[in-house]
Amino acid sequence: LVNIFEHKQEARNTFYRVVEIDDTTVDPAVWGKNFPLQYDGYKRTVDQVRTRFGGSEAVPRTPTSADPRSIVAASRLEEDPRLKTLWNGYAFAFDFREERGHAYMLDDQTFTGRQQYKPQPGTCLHCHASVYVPYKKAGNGDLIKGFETMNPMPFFEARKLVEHPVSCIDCHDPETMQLRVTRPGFIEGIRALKASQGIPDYDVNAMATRQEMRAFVCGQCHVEYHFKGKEKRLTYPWKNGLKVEDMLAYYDEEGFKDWEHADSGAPALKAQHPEFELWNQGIHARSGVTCADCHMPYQRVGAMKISDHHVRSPVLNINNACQTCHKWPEEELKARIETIQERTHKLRGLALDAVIALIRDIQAAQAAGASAEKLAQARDFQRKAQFYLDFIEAENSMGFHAPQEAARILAESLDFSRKGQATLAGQTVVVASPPPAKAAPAPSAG
Amino acid sequence: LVNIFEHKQEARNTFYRVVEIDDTTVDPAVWGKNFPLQYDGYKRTVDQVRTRFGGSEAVPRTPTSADPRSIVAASRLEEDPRLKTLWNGYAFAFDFREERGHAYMLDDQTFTGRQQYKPQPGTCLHCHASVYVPYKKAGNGDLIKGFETMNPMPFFEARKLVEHPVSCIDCHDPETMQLRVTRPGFIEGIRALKASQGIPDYDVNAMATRQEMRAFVCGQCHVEYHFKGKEKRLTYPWKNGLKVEDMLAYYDEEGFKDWEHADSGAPALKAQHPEFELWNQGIHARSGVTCADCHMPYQRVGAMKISDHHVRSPVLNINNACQTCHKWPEEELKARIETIQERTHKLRGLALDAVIALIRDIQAAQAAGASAEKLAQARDFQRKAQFYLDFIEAENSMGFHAPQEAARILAESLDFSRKGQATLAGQTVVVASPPPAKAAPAPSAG
Amino acid sequence: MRNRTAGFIFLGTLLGLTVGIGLYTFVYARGAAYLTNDPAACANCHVMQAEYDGWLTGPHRSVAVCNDCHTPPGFLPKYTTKALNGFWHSYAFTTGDFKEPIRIKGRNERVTEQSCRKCHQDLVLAIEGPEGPHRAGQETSCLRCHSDVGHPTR
Ligand code: HEC
Ligand code: HEC
Ligand code: HEC
Ligand code: HEC
Ligand code: HEC
Ligand code: HEC
Ligand code: HEC
Ligand code: HEC
Ligand code: HEC
Ligand code: HEC
Ligand code: HEC
Ligand code: HEC
Ligand code: HEC
Ligand code: HEC
Ligand SMILES: [Ca+2]
Ligand SMILES: [Ca+2]
Repeated sequence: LVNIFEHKQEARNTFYRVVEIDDTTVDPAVWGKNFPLQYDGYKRTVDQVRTRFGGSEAVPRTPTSADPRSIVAASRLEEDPRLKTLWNGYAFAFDFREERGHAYMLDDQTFTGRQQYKPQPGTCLHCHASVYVPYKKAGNGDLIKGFETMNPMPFFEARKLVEHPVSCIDCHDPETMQLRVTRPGFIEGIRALKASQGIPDYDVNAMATRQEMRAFVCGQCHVEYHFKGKEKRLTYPWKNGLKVEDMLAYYDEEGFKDWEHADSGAPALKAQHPEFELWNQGIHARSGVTCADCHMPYQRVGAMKISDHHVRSPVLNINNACQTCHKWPEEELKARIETIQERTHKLRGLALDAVIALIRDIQAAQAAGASAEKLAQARDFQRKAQFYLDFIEAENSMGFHAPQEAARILAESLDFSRKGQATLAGQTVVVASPPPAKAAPAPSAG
Repeated sequence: LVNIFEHKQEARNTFYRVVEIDDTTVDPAVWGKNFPLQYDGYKRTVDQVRTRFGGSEAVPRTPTSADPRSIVAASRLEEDPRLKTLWNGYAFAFDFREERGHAYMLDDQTFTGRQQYKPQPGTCLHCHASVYVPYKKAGNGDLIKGFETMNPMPFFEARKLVEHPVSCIDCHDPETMQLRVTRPGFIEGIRALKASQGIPDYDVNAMATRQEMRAFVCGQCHVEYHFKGKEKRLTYPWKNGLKVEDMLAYYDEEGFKDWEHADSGAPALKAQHPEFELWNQGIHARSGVTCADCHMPYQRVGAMKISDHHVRSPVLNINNACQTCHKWPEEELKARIETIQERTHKLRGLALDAVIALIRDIQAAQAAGASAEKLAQARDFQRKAQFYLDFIEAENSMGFHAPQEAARILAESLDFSRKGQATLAGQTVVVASPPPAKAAPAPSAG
Repeated sequence: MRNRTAGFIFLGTLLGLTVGIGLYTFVYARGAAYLTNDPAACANCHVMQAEYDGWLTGPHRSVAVCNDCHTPPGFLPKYTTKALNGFWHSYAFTTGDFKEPIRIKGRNERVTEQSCRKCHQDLVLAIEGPEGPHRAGQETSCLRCHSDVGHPTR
């Protein structure tokens, strides 16, 4: 009886507002006074636990004055040194690590080796800090203006304007606690995407369903992007659609390259964390299953059920993340995930080998004085093969978010590498119209 | 009103036996007296309806004395002439058609152009006729003996011993109507497979579950096979497992080839209809969903639920085939199937182009007098690339039975073709240990 | 005029037939089962057997009968729903004119969604918010994740 009574109290208390929060309250600890259960989960994103292909392990290091972190995530470059060749000439070949929980986002960005490699712009902060209030301040109340002001600033100058990693205010309306999108990059990106689908003037916060919002708040950051023009405007390449070929077409139209490959001279592209885009091609997205369903599943706490704000790998939480919808044993679900991931991982290795083979062949062809035209063709194949490969390599679910699509993309990457090599060798690239079959000599059983 | 009354009656009548059937009753019309509903469905396998990638269309032709059929299914060779190059020198390059309903199996085998191309053995009948009773007769009551007797016979001689396409007795025990496996090829194949998994002396009819039987009865025929040795013993290459690489390993160990490729001289393999094997790698198989669930779904006839014996493409029957498990609208389910199939189809095209490019390059290298060693290497890559491609090309669901696995296999096929071409050109095939990254010249944004 | 009369006669006959068929079933097939709370009564119609079997294996077996989830609270709404469903299902059953597999839809789906909240309001208060959804049509669908609580099938 006492129990029941307590439960009812708890239920009421959930929405008992201890402190006032408004559209300028950045500090999650303040929000946490009103919503202690969610705040508890949120704080636990400091945990580091490794899964077969995800999570993260805590790697100790000796702090230096340039990088005071005593614990980092494992280096992906040491794990697979082929990546250094893949990205040669670009900051990523210098430092690139497994990503870890949200709690680390601001520090990991500030202290990554990539910062020392080359000065970065303020744009970076869009996805690594609670920028909503700082943007508004910098724009005198206008979010987009503030975004435009902070983008071209040098990183370390802009860095002074922010204090917290992603915080409650970045995903929630402080009045109603409803989900909302606060990131200009997403607001503009999804508007361009919808326009291409015949929906003009899409306003995400007014027009998205609650269900869509459960993916859009994550799509604010877990997406492919580039910095457009001198203004370094953060832009999501979605004008033609969300598939890998749509984005490549966008970059081709823009004549954009991330860098020139140090070995081959190819105008290369680097994809980054296209989770939102890949998920969109999968069966879960088609079935209305969102990021929050798996990465922030409902969790029972006493008499309440809340969203688990300990955002993490679902492999560490299969029970809540998967079993409500899939009544298979945990072991079986884990095996399903890993079967998908292992297939993807195998193809990733093959596609990586192939791009590197192409890079080496372009190098050799350069040295041997191949024609500029031939080299240009081969470099374009490298650009394509590399972007496709990186699209899955940089995506963090190792194919799980859309298994067949991931394999499809890697297969096409392999095909581009093949075509690049064949072009250099003057071999058959495509058989446009197949020659008539010869009369066959020795018949045999069929 | 009559209807309800009938409903109550029907429920009682289900197993009312009008005639006696025993282990020698081949004619399905006789079984049909006891089970008219199943027989009605069975007879409807004469229907020809096309789907995007399956079913079949009725193509009229002028009957000849060699081939009296007035209607056939569409030629796959005319649809995609690249296949003629792929199979050059083999019977399949001569005649290969879309498959159609069970009613046609005996005629289509008897009159296929492949029969004129080269005399075929009696083994063929294993999967195209009701051979259970004929085998027993030929073996004096011993099924396996009869199988061994009929295999090496010339086809047209053995043909005289059979009368019907697959019939009730091939899948059912006449006493209990329980499912049973009657095909020596499957009995021996699954025994070899189980042995490799540490289960000795597997007896399928005694040890399989009912659920497994709902796939095994189809796996009697919808599988990859070869004729082993002079005895032309039908053998399923499952000794190492059911994955494409396991089967290739088997053929390599056996030193088996289907034929020598007419253009390139490669020791080529031709995969045929590995539906059972591919399905085994998919999520449906993992979830215990069998062939019969989708191709013979339960169907309400009055008050009864029976298995729809009109075996056909589930795309023509989404309602019963899919919606029992998936609560999505029919159009959505159709779109899901086609999304999977279109991805597969695209990769199939790329992989086909690639193998043909390799074949052309081997031809050219032969003409240019390349070394025997180089040619042997390239031909082995062709053998691999071609078997992998054909594994999906010959499988009849266009990837649906295991979407990611199908894409994985096609990706590996592309990789083999690439390696074959690169080998011929003396290019980089694999980068065993990646060279240390050079110090990079021009840093750029990251 | 004649046409109209014929039309009325036709409609009248149709209505008569419809009601007649409905009533026939109600009596013969013990459609009155609809008026009780006994789950076994629903299964009296064999097309409800699968749901009944599922319910027997489900977590609600001991706490909720069919009507707890498939009829709205309150005497009048409850019996209006029952009358509507009872009549049309009897009609559908007799004529055989319904699509299988049977799917919950429209009004009945909303009724069921409401029934979850009826019993579990306390538990889901946090995810729903104390005042419910903030915009019309923005409520959480329980069935999206829990569609099989009534009738686990797989
Ligand atoms: C159906 C479940 C599901 C959905 C929906 C889903 N994910 Fe995932 N996600 C997973 C699984 C499973 C993994 C693999 C985790 C691992 O390997 O440990 C993963 C991995 C990730 C990772 C890497 C996690 C790590 O531990 O390193 C990120 C980041 C991620 N997902 C973000 C997203 C985003 C953003 C969305 C929506 C756009 C999304 N996910 C949708 C299940 C899901
Ligand atoms: C403001 C940007 C931002 C938003 C919004 C955001 N993320 Fe992240 N997320 C990041 C960054 C940055 C990291 C990497 C942090 C690091 O490695 O230091 C990350 C890491 C992760 C990881 C990896 C954890 C691990 O253990 O490897 C997961 C999973 C994840 N996010 C899921 C989500 C989901 C689900 C949502 C929406 C509910 C979301 N994120 C919203 C920026 C964001
Ligand atoms: C569009 C959003 C977005 C922008 C802009 C962005 N990041 Fe990130 N960043 C993420 C997400 C999401 C992750 C976690 C997923 C991952 O690591 O792939 C992440 C992870 C990281 C990590 C940890 C993993 C690693 O790569 O070592 C570092 C460091 C990092 N970002 C640095 C930067 C820098 C520097 C910039 C600016 C040049 C930047 N980020 C711009 C979204 C963004
Ligand atoms: C990366 C995005 C993100 C951040 C950051 C975030 N939340 Fe949430 N939160 C969500 C999502 C997604 C939901 C589910 C909302 C829904 O379905 O309507 C949610 C739901 C909630 C709810 C409603 C009840 C529930 O648990 O479902 C509360 C209260 C809440 N969050 C509080 C907080 C607090 C406090 C913080 C900061 C400590 C915070 N959130 C940070 C994404 C976020
Ligand atoms: C809210 C419901 C929901 C959640 C949560 C969910 N799934 Fe699913 N899952 C689905 C649906 C719906 C499908 C599509 C098949 C269908 O229609 O039944 C699906 C399909 C799948 C498939 C086959 C498709 C593919 O991509 O290979 C796998 C594997 C899978 N889920 C695993 C998982 C795992 C692992 C998790 C947890 C990390 C998870 N699911 C979480 C609903 C869900
Ligand atoms: C989950 C459902 C499902 C299962 C289980 C399944 N199939 Fe299929 N099958 C399909 C679909 C869908 C297609 C594509 C039909 C089309 O393209 O018209 C297909 C295609 C086929 C085709 C070609 C049909 C045609 O119309 O040309 C054959 C033959 C086939 N399957 C046999 C099998 C066998 C044998 C098994 C078991 C080993 C099996 N299937 C298991 C759904 C299934
Ligand atoms: C005795 C051998 C045999 C058995 C057993 C068998 N099949 Fe077939 N099946 C065939 C042959 C041969 C064909 C092609 C007939 C033709 O094209 O003339 C075929 C064709 C099909 C087709 C293609 C129909 C179309 O319209 O294209 C489907 C689907 C199919 N079978 C499914 C099954 C399923 C499901 C089972 C088990 C319940 C099964 N088969 C059992 C030999 C068999
Ligand atoms: C292991 C079982 C099996 C054996 C042995 C077998 N078939 Fe088939 N056959 C099938 C199945 C299953 C199909 C339907 C699927 C397909 O066409 O891919 C089929 C389809 C066919 C078709 C129609 C489609 C086409 O290829 O044009 C012909 C003709 C045919 N077989 C001829 C033969 C001949 C000739 C032999 C002997 C050399 C033979 N079959 C041996 C199982 C078998
Ligand atoms: C290619 C295989 C195959 C052939 C040929 C076949 N059946 Fe079946 N039959 C099945 C399968 C599979 C089931 C489902 C059995 C189960 O689940 O136990 C079935 C079930 C049945 C049942 C049990 C009731 C039902 O419908 O589920 C009857 C009766 C039956 N078949 C009669 C026949 C008759 C009569 C014929 C010949 C006209 C025939 N079958 C030919 C595969 C076949
Ligand atoms: C007897 C149950 C059953 C039947 C019948 C069935 N499915 Fe499924 N299907 C499943 C299960 C179980 C999964 C795996 C996901 C899960 O665990 O919920 C699945 C997964 C899927 C997926 C995602 C996995 C993938 O391979 O991409 C698709 C798409 C799908 N089914 C389509 C279909 C279609 C189309 C049909 C009819 C031709 C069908 N299913 C028939 C039970 C079934
Ligand atoms: C705990 C709640 C609950 C109980 C008790 C319950 N049901 Fe349901 N029922 C549901 C839900 C939820 C659905 C919708 C399933 C879905 O969307 O997949 C449903 C759907 C149905 C359907 C439509 C079939 C379908 O899958 O959409 C029928 C028929 C049905 N129920 C009959 C019954 C009968 C008869 C009983 C009593 C034996 C019963 N229900 C008890 C919750 C319940
Ligand atoms: C007279 C036979 C019969 C009886 C008794 C019966 N049902 Fe049904 N029920 C049906 C038929 C037929 C349908 C399919 C109607 C359709 O789809 O148009 C159905 C459909 C349903 C649906 C899905 C309806 C929809 O359209 O959303 C539910 C829920 C349901 N029944 C619940 C029940 C419950 C609860 C009981 C007992 C109180 C019950 N049924 C008793 C015959 C019956
Ligand atoms: C008549 C009241 C009642 C209705 C209506 C009802 N429930 Fe329940 N439900 C309960 C009770 C009581 C329990 C606890 C049963 C137990 O623990 O055995 C329960 C248990 C549950 C559980 C946990 C079951 C498990 O697997 O352990 C879930 C999930 C649930 N309900 C969801 C729903 C949903 C969704 C609906 C609407 C479709 C619904 N309930 C309708 C009373 C109800
Ligand atoms: C996005 C998926 C999702 C949605 C939507 C959802 N739930 Fe749940 N629900 C869950 C998960 C996951 C759990 C398990 C939590 C746990 O055990 O920690 C759960 C648990 C429950 C339980 C408690 C089960 C127990 O163990 O006691 C009930 C009752 C319940 N949900 C009812 C509802 C109702 C009512 C709704 C609609 C208002 C709803 N759910 C909407 C995912 C969902
Ligand atoms: Ca990680
Ligand atoms: Ca066909």
